[in-house]
Amino acid sequence: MSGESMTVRLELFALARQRAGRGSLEMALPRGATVGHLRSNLAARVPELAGMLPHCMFAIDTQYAGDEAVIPAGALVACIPPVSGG
Amino acid sequence: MSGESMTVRLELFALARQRAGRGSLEMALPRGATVGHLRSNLAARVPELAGMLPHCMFAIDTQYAGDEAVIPAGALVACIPPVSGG
Amino acid sequence: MIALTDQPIDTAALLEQVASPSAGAVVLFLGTTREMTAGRRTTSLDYECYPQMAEKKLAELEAEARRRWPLTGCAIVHRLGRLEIAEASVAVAVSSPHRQEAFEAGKWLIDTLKERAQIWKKQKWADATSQWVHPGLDSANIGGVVPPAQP
Amino acid sequence: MIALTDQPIDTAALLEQVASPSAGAVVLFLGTTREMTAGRRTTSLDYECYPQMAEKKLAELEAEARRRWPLTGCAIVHRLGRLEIAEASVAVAVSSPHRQEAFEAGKWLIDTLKERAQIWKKQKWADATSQWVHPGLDSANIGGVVPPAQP
Repeated sequence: MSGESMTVRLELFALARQRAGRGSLEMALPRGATVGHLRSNLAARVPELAGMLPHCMFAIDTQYAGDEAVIPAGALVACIPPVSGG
Repeated sequence: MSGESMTVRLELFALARQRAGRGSLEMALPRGATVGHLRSNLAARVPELAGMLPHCMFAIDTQYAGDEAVIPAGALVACIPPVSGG
Repeated sequence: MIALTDQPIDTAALLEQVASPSAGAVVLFLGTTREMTAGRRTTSLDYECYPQMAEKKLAELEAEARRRWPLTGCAIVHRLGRLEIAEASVAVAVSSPHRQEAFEAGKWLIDTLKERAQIWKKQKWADATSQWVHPGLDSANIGGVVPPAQP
Repeated sequence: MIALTDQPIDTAALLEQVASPSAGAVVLFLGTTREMTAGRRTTSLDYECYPQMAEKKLAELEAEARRRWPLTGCAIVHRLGRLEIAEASVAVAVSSPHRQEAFEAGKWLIDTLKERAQIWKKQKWADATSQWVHPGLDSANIGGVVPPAQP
């Protein structure tokens, strides 16, 4: 991973949005960062989310992505808590 | 069974009504006659019904009744072909 | 609620009828007049019933469904007389706290109604023949095919 | 047809949408806002979604249902925003030549929508607390109970 950084926009929903007090965050991550990196950074930056993040999925540009997925620069990432529609 | 007779009104539906050319018949039956007697008399009186009667059920005063059931005087009997509602 | 009617079935009224603050699920089933049956075109259907027995049977079905499932609403309506293609001949609406019961009850009601209700349909085909439908009684000899009326 | 809407769901329009001369059966499922949940009174619900993913997911569900069953019509609508008791939050309407497929497809669609669509509800209780519903995430520590606002 190079020393350069990138900015990633993160969307938050439902309880995550409520806990964070906002619907989206800009996150500065090293280039080549993965969803796993974002997950750890987010828990550190917004401690109110730490308890629920292990239960959440993440999506990159509207596709679900595992912790090992590399986040492209400029990507839109979303945190998807367990769903309850219907 | 005594020699006295009684009159029974028989209701016909669907193909049975069409075959008989009418929606009801008055049938003179011996007192004590059963549904089985009525079934035979009907097949003889309206031969167009003979083929379908083995597939029909009968009801006395809106209750299904087997061939052994005795028909009370003044009863309303109905011939119920296989149903096709819905 | 049960009804036999010669008017078009009012589905909005049925949904209203089964609505309840205790309901989490509503299932509405409509049986509709299908144009093609085994490759033949139907132009209309005529339904008739034995009113006294059919009404009693529909009421029994409602009572039995309410015994078997914790329903918060149940309505069964069957239409009679002439129906054009795509019209609803029968409607079953049920509501319940959870959806599993509503699906089960709705399915059981229409399955059982079709087996037991004293109602019959006559199919009018595009070739101008018509035929009473009597399951198990469809052989040429005893079946109900009626040739078109001679001019 | 799929839709996410903040307007009341128009069930008559949905039934119209799935009607077809090839259909013999229509099944409409409505999920409605239930007043009592495990003995507690709900006063209203708020739904939100991730629009881009939820729309894509509903479209996938429709496509998958049409692959699995010979449907003549399929419509899925989910409501968003504030709902009062007994209002419909979701509607699934399907039609098919025969009823078995319509029941199966309707059941599968609502079951799968509830598991997969990126939609969330917040329950507002009669004691003025409210709570986002996140299955598997309901312990006191990480759950979403929000105390009533202080006057």
